[in-house]
Order: sequence, then C-alpha cells, then structure tokens
Amino acid sequence: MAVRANDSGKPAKPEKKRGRTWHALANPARFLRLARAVFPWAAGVAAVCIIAGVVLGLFVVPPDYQQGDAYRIIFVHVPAASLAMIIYAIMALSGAAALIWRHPLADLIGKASAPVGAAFTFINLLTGSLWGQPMWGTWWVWDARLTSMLILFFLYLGYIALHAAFDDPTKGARSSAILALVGAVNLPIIKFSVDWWNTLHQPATISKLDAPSIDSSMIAPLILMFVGFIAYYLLMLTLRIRSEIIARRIRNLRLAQAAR
Amino acid sequence: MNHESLARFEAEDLTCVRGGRRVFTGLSLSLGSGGALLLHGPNGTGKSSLLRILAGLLRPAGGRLLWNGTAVRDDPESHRARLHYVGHLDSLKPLMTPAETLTFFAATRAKPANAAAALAAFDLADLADLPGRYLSAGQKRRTALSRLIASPAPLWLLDEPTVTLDVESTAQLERLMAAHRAEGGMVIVATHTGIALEGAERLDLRAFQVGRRATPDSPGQVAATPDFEDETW
Amino acid sequence: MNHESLARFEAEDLTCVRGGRRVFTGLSLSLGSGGALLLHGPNGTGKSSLLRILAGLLRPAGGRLLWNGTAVRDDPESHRARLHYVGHLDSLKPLMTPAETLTFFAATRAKPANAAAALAAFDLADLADLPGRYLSAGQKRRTALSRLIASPAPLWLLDEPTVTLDVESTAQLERLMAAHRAEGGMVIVATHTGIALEGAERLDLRAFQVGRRATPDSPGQVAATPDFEDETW
Amino acid sequence: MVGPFLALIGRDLRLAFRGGIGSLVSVVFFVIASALFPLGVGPELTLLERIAPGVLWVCALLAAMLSLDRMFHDDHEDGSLEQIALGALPLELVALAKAIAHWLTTGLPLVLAAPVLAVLLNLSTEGFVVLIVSLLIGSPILSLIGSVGAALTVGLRRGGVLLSLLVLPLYVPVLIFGVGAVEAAIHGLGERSHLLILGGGLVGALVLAPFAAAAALRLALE
Amino acid sequence: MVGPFLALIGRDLRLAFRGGIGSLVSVVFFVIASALFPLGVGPELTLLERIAPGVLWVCALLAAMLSLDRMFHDDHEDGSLEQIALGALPLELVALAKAIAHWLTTGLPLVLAAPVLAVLLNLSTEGFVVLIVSLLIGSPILSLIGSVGAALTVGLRRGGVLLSLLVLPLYVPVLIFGVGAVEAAIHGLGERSHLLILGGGLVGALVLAPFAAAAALRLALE
Ligand code: HEM
Ligand SMILES: Nc1ncnc2c1ncn2[C@@H]1O[C@H](COP(=O)(O)OP(=O)(O)OP(=O)(O)O)[C@@H](O)[C@H]1O
Ligand SMILES: Nc1ncnc2c1ncn2[C@@H]1O[C@H](COP(=O)(O)OP(=O)(O)OP(=O)(O)O)[C@@H](O)[C@H]1O
Ligand SMILES: [Mg+2]
Ligand SMILES: [Mg+2]
Repeated sequence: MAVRANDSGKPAKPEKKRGRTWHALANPARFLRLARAVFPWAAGVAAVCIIAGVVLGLFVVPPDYQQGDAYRIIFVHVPAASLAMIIYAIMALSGAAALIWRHPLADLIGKASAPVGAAFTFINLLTGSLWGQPMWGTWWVWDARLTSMLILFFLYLGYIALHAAFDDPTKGARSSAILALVGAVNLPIIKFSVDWWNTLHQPATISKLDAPSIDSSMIAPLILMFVGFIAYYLLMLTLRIRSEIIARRIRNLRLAQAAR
Repeated sequence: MNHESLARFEAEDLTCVRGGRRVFTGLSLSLGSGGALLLHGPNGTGKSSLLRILAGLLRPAGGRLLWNGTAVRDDPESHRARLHYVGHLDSLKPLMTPAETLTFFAATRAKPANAAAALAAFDLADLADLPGRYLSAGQKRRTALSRLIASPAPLWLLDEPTVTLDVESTAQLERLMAAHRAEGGMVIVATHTGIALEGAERLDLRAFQVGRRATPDSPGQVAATPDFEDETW
Repeated sequence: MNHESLARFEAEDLTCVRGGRRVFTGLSLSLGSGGALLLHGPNGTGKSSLLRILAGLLRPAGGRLLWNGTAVRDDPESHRARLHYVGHLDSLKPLMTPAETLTFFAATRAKPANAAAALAAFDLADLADLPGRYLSAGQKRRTALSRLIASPAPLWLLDEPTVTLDVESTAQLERLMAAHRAEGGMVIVATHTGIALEGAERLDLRAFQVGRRATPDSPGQVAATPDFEDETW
Repeated sequence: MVGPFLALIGRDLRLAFRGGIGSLVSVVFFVIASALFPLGVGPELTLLERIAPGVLWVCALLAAMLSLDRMFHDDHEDGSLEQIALGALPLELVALAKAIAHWLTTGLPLVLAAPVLAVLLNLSTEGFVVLIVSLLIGSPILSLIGSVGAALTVGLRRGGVLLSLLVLPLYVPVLIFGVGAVEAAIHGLGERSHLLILGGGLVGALVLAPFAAAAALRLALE
Repeated sequence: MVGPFLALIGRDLRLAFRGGIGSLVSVVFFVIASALFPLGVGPELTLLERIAPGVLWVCALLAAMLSLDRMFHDDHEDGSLEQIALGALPLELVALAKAIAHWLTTGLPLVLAAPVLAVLLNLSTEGFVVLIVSLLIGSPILSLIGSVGAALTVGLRRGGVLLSLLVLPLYVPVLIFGVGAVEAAIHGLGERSHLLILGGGLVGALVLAPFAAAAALRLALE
C-alpha cells in the first residue's frame, strides 16, 4: 500500500531530544517550573535593590555642588539607558538563535523583551528631557546621543508593531527576529553617523553630556539601581513568557475549535 | 516516455504545524511514475498545506520527502525544477498577456517556453495576447493551468484545479492529466468536487488529524484535543 | 408566506458592456414568487456580470429591471432592501467574529439581525464568536451565506455559492433555498457544478453573446464578432 | 439613517482598536518624519524654531495622506463595501461616515501627538496652542478631501501612490492657512482670520466631499 | 542564473512602463512634497537655501519609501511570487533583482528630477553636482534596505504604513551622510569622505540586504 496511516491515526509523540543543554528548556512545562523558581528571587532582588537605590540616591548621597538636587535623576537615567541597549542586544541574539535553531523559547524571549526595552528607552528619554529643561533650558536638543537613543526607541516600536502584525506567532517571531538583526547591524552605524553628523554642525553640545568624574558616593546607588533594573527585567521576562505560553494555549484551543 | 520512467516520489511521516497548531501528523505517501493521488477531506484538514509541503514551499515540522530515495532537502533546486504547483492563485498580472506570462515563468525556470501550444491546449489561443485584466475567472484559471504544458515537469501538484472551470475545460484537464501519466508523470490533486483520475489512490486527510474536536456523541475524543500541555510554546 | 406573494421580478432586454466590450445583449428574464433561475454557460459569458446588474451594482448598458411592473431605476433604495447578493467575496474581516459581522450587516440594512439563528442554520453556532482569521475557506463562505437568513429579503442572488463548501453544507444550502421559495422568495444562482433547485428555469448565457468566437466548423459566425465598428469609442 | 451611520463608524473604530499598534502607525510616521527633518537640516535650534510650523504641518499632512489608502481598500477587497452599498445608507453618508472614522483614528491622534513634536522641534510657546487648534480644524478637511481621493483609487493597483498625487495639490490650501495661522501667532499678527478661513474650508469639505466620494465609489463597485 | 535574473528585472520594468503615469508617481510625490516646503516654510531665499539639502534628501527618502510596498505586494497577492520561488533563481537573487528593478523605476527617476527641484529650492551651485552624486550612491541603498522591509511586511494587512515605521530608522545614516556630503560641498569642506562612506554602505547593503530579504520572503511564502 502506497499510502499508509500510522497506527490508528493517533499522533506519535515526537522523541524528546536530550543531552544538549539548549534543549533542557525545550519543554514548556519545565520552563514554567524554572520560571516559578526564578520568580521570587527576581522579585525580591528587584524590590530590595530599587528601594535601597532610591533611598540612597534621594536621601543619603549629598547634593551636587553645581546642579543641586536635580542631578539625582541620574540614578534612573543612566541605568535605564544601559538596560535599553542591553535588552536590544539580547533581542538580536535571541533573534539569531530563533533563526538558526528555530527554538520557540528564543522566539518568546524576543517578544517578551521588546516592550520592557522600549519602556526603559522611554524612561531614559523622559528623564533626560526632564533633566534637560533645568540644565540646558530646553527639553530637547538634536545631540548625537539623544538622537541615537530616539532612533533606538523607533527600532523598538517597529519590532513590536511587526510582531503584533502577524496572526501566526511563529511567523511574527521569525520576522521580527530578522528585523532585530538588521537593526543590530544598523545600531552602531547610527551611533557613529550621528556622532559624526553632530560634530560637523555643533560640536559644543556633547560636552555637557560628558559626566564629570563621578563622586564615589554616587557609585553605590547607581550600581544598586542597575542591579535592580536587571532583576526587574528578568522578572518581567519570565512573567511575560509565561503569560504568552498561556495565551498561545488559549489561542490553540480556539483554533482547534475552528478546525473541528 | 518523456519523464524518468523509474521515478518514485515519497513522503515519510510528515507533520504539518500551522499557526502553532499541528494540522496533521504521521502522514506518509509514495507515488511512482504514472501514479496519481487524490487528496480529500473536509475544510481545514490540511490538503493545501500538504501540497505546499510537497512543493517545498512550506517546511514540514517533521518527516521528509524523497525522490528516488534521496532526500529532497539535500537538493531543493532539482526538486523545484521537477514539479509544477498550481495553487489557488492564478499568477496572472492585469497588465500582462497569457502568452507573456507563460514565457516569463518558463524563463524563471531557465527553460524555453512552448507558450502557443500550452495555450492552445486550454483553448486560449485567441486570448493569448489579451491583457490579463480582460479575462474572466475561469479564463485566468486556465492560463494558470497551461503552465503545466508550457514547460514540462514530471510532478504536478494541483490544488482544487477545477474551481471556476466550465465543463469542457474540466474534461480537457482530465485528458491532459491522463496523457501526462501515460508519459510517466505523476499527479497529486486536492479536490472537493471529484475529478476523473483513473486508478488514482485516494488519501483522506482526516486520518492524520491531531486535535479533532470532541463532538457531543463521542466524548471520548476530548482527551485527544489538547496535546498542548507539554509542547505548546 | 413571508414575502409578497404576488411579486414578479423582470429584466427586459439587458445589454452588458464590460471593459468596452459587449458581453451579452438582448437578455430578458422574468421570475415570480417561489421561482428559481439557474444561470450557466462557459467562463466569461457574463454570469457574474448579470448578477451584479440584477443587484443594482452594475449599470446595464441597455435594458431595464422591473419589480412588480415598476422600474427599479426609479427607486433603487427599495430594490436594495429586497435583495441579498452573495458574490465571490466573503465580506468577513479577520478581526471580526461571524456574529458581529452578521449584526453589522443587518444594521447597515437598518434591520434587526437574527444572527444566532442564521449561524445555526449553517452549523456555525460554535464558531460565532471566533475572529474571522481563524476560519477556513469553507467556514468563511458559510458565514457569508448566513447573511441570507440573518435579515430576510425576497430575492436571493447567488454567484457560485457552493465553491469551497463541503458536501453537507451544500445540501443544507439547497434545503434553505427550497424553504425560501416555499415562503414565496425567489432565487437566482450562477453555477458551474450544478445545484439541486427543483423546477428551476435554466438560462444559458451563451444564447446572448455578441462577439461569439468563430470556431473552425462554424465560420459563418465570424461576421458576428466585431460589432465594435459603430459602437466602440 | 442614523442607526446604519453610527453602526458603520462604530465598526471602523472597533476594527482600528483591535488592530493594535497597527492602527497607531500613522502617528508613528508623523513622529518619525518630523524627527527626520532635524537630521536633514541640522540641529541648530534657531533654524529649527524657524521652520518648525512648516515641518510639523507638512508631516501631519503626509501622515494623514499615507493612511488614506486603507480607508476603503480593505472593505473593497473583501467585499464588505458592496454589501454596505446594498444597505440602507446612501453612499454619500457611507463616505462621510468613513471620513469621520478615518479622522477619529488618524487625525485626532496626530493632534494629540503634535505637542510632543513641537517640543522636539523647539516651536516657540506662542505657536503652541494655535498649532493644535489649526490641526484640529485642518485635519478633518484632510480626511474629507482624502476620502474623495481614496474612493477614486480604491480598485486600482498602485492606488496608494496615485492617491498622493491626486490629493496633495488639494491639500495645499489647508497647509498654507494652517501654517499661516501658527506663524501669525508666533509673530503676534493675529491668527483669527487664518483659522476662520480653515473653518470655512471645513464646512465646504463637509458639504461637497461626500458627494464626490460617493460618485467615485459607485464607479469602483461596477 | 543570469537568464532568470534578467527576465525578472525585465518583466518588472515592462510592468512599470505599462503602468503609465502610475509608475512615475514616486517622482511626482518627490516633486510635490519638495514643493510643499517653500509653501510651509515661507519663501525667503536664504532660509530655503539653508534647508535645501536636507529637504531634498528627506523628500527623496520619503518618496523612495512610499513606493516600497509595491515591491513584492502584487507578486505575493496574485501568486507570482510563489511561482518565482519555485523557479531556478535562489530567493536571494530574486530579492536583489527586485531591489534593482525598484531602483531603476523609482530611485533613478528621483536622481533625474533632483536638479529641477534643487533650482526650485535655491540650492547653491556648489552643492548641485554633489547632491546628484550622493543621491546616485544613496538611493540604491534605500532600495536595498527597503527590500528587507518590504519582504518583512509583504503578507500583512496595513503593511504599507508599518513598512515606513520599520524602514525609516534604518534610513537615518543614509540621510545623514547624504546631506552631510552636500553641506560639506557647499561649505567647501570636502565631500569625499561622506561619499566614500555612502559607497561603503552601498557595498554592505548589496551584500547583506538580499539575505535578510530572502529569509523574510521564505517566511511570507509559508
Ligand atoms: C532626552 C534627553 C537625554 C537622553 C536621550 C539621554 C541619553 C543618555 C544615554 C543613551 C546615556 C548613555 C548611558 C550609557 O552609556 O550607559 C546617557 C548617560 C548620561 N546622561 Fe543622558 N540623556 C539625556 C539627557 C541628559 C541630561 C539633560 C543630562 C544632564 C545634564 C544627562 C546626563 C547624563 C549623564 C551624566 C550620563 C552618564 C554618562 C556616562 O556615564 O557616560 N543626560 N544619557
Ligand atoms: N497561512 C496560515 N497560517 C496559519 N494557519 C493556517 C494558514 N493557512 C491555513 N492554516 C490552518 O491550517 C489548517 C489547514 O489549512 P489548509 O488550507 O491546508 O486546509 P485545506 O484542507 O486545504 O482546507 P480547504 O478545504 O478549506 O481548502 C487549517 O486549520 C487552517 O486554519
Ligand atoms: N472588472 C471588469 N472589467 C472589465 N471587464 C470585465 C471585468 N470583469 C469581467 N469582465 C469581462 O466581462 C466578461 C464577463 O465576465 P463575468 O465575470 O461576468 O463572466 P462569468 O460568466 O461570471 O465567468 P466565470 O464562469 O469565469 O465566472 C468577461 O469576458 C470578462 O473578460
Ligand atoms: Mg485548500
Ligand atoms: Mg463569475
């Protein structure tokens, strides 16, 4: 017989590939268990570090001799900028993994990270311009660093919009993975070109951004906030991946219903 | 015979996942020179998806294709060259004539076109130089089908080819399929309405479904529905 | 009976011009309550065009439509209110559910919708609240057809309604058409595959062609082909 | 008449909301295009201040224009448009409802985004309020004129770009008076007359555009 | 390989020519949008001269971008794309051929139209030649990057506007160096380094873009 069904039409369970570390997480149930274990730790570290950082930054560290209290915004501003860039790098890496190994977890990491990264970028832009008003007398200047940050924000928005535009989550994930990689190639170019463009026209503005050597008492809250933000990112990542897995199950139930 | 007389096209244990859902699994088939296969089954059982997998347009989630025993995955270019796929879309530009269309598609296959003969085979000779926008649904469909004749290939994959065809054109398609098989070609057709394909095997896609819905009178199937628990991301 | 029991729908001497070419001419038809008409003929003979003319979507180049003897042209609003047209397109948004779609279209007709009953009639009750993007081709088609039931209208104009329908749905459509006619409604259907419509008249569009092509064995028809001379601008 | 009219607007709004970020994209275009100008022109604040009203209005106009092609396109493609045309609502009111829905989903967000961009481009504070008012009066005109262009190009391949060509010349007066109002306010010359003319244009467009659009839709449905 | 590659470009050109005015529309957009700026910004010649390089480059960029969505859209919609994918040409070369055809039908006409607009915007004579050269090197980059965006959005509803969002941030470096070259020439600072960087960008895009676009097309065909 040329055409044959396997026994009684029941689906054969695909064999689980074991041994490779990557596949240790290849099973959503196992991932969810891991996520449940990570959750309290991430939440705890985030809460402790951020609260400690805020207390230190607002009340303990002495005011700046030049800027008064306004500079305290740096404790949000700088870690947010770092996270914005780190998260984009993670998205690009997981995008490469998604395209090469086609692993669903890599897909999910990208989708779950993007809004968090966009939020940190936005926080950086917001705190920066809030700070800029007292310092520079204007909310915004077309400075190199500011401009490349704004473009990073657009790259995030494009990623989110592209992902959301697909009905099929795996297609959305692969497409936005391609976009993340292209954007990652472009990101240093943007930074470089914008730097160059700016120095041609207005070399003066940048110097304001170059921090004077930071007082050692300011390092502690900065590091605390940075660690807190990282923990917060991990927390959001696991939470968002978990809810995405659940959302997909619901979606699949609906699809199964449609397919009868 | 035009086509390799000892060719054999096989699919082993195919699994198809679309939109994160398994459409079918464990599907195998095998077809020799002159063979024909009729795909049927209710809406949404994966006939079109299977044809796209066989054409190499869709990557199966599991399983593999073999041509004369060698894996198609290792040499997708040759596989593309030996098949014709006619899907739901007619690939006809409003601004291009049927003759130009056939010549162009033959050129993309790096083959010379026999456009005039192909159009004549579907009774389109008089419309050969009319821009596509003037053609009716059935005339467009016939133009798409005439690709089969314009540049020969042993394996024909046809997705509901008779939709919008009138009775005479359907009969002509049936004759052309018979002639193709007589020359050693293979034909795989998905259809709801039935089509004359002498000695064709029939493949009911229902046999390979995964998440069949529980119907009130067969509550036992409920258990089969969510196999997501441990595999859906 | 739900519908006017003495209604009569007539078309007199219709001419259809598309893309500057006369498709058919001198076509008349007449249909009373409970009547049915099957349009057939090869591809491109103007079945779809005729249905669009009857629906008032396409303006005929000549001739007129009458409802109970009064010209439709004088009161197009009432004509629209008394017909349902189901064409090739399913009018279903990927982001809207079948239930919402039916309610919306009933609202555009300023009529209350009976969405639940209509969907149940086509076995779509389970899918009523699923976004359209999850539906397969046949399910979309059934949603489009359920408009016929959601807000009643005496005249049904159906263009190849059974395309992509599976066997059971086709039978159900036939039952619904019969019930509609029993209530005094009228049905006009274009189809290639045939559909059960008891006592329906058949109208072969070939009879009204203008530019019939000269076939080798009927060279006398060549003269009929170019009637452009005095009418084409 | 009122029931079908509101049903149509309601459905379009619901579809836009369900579209997620997709439906915000014209605002995003507005933001990005406005941000491109400083990149092209250079970051000097005084220069930017000088060209800010013009750049903002031109970008708002382009953003409104770019989203026009989806006004009737989807409905035409999937057959909804012919069903709506077979409904009780005259095509004139269909076109008006569509233009209103378009404005609510693109024009209004543009107006809301404008203040942020005005900051980015260093618009002087005198011009701020007038910019928003002029956009509030002017952007519905863009949607109305746009509905005519969208209806004319609905069945066409490559309609999108052709649409720009049809619609841009008609947008010029709106642009001139819109920018005029802002500049007048900045230079303390009194913006009232410009805004009044814009208002007159809005009334005119409300009266005329639906008829033109309906005629075009009738052709598209043949 | 060469035969199918040329056949594909040839067909796209033929379709563009048959499209009549429709295929010239991106130039027309370029002209109209550039012409809107004097209207929006006011007619002072010195101001115009100052912003001319930026405005011309931004408008060229927007014009190139607007015609992107038709790069793969029609072929996807009517099934030609899957037939082409089943042909002998690897998808990478398909994407490259499409980008080349796009440039020939939109980028090149933009370059040809630029001198006229430069006069309109009072661009100083020093910038003239460099503007054209920078467009000549920069616009193919726009088509190539655009082919990635077009391939990513090909199967989507509302792809057109989403495409802008994806592609505009990627266009920023081209804009900066393009304008930079013209301004450097105007101020006598030596445009060579800008043009060399643009050239490097072109080579990079030629090498990388087809792979990204092909990956995206493969997804769209699934
Ligand atoms: C919207 C406006 C602003 C944006 C988008 C912005 C963006 C950034 C970015 C991207 C970084 C880099 C962080 C890193 O390299 O890890 C940064 C660092 C910093 N910013 Fe801002 N910034 C803005 C406004 C300001 C203002 C007004 C000030 C104060 C005058 C300021 C002071 C700083 C300082 C002191 C640093 C740390 C510098 C370093 O460690 O290299 N920023 N900002
Ligand atoms: N592009 C797509 N993305 C996601 N899911 C899809 C896609 N196309 C089809 N599906 C799903 O895959 C399943 C199989 O679809 P397919 O088109 O292969 O069925 P079919 O047997 O050809 O049905 P029909 O008789 O309606 O043509 C369906 O359940 C459908 O919902
Ligand atoms: N939009 C259009 N513009 C110009 N000509 C058209 C258009 N649509 C159809 N035609 C022409 O009108 C004639 C009749 O087409 P129509 O679609 O009515 O035929 P049909 O009988 O429904 O054919 P089919 O069986 O293929 O559906 C055809 O010759 C066709 O070329
Ligand atoms: Mg199918
Ligand atoms: Mg038809």
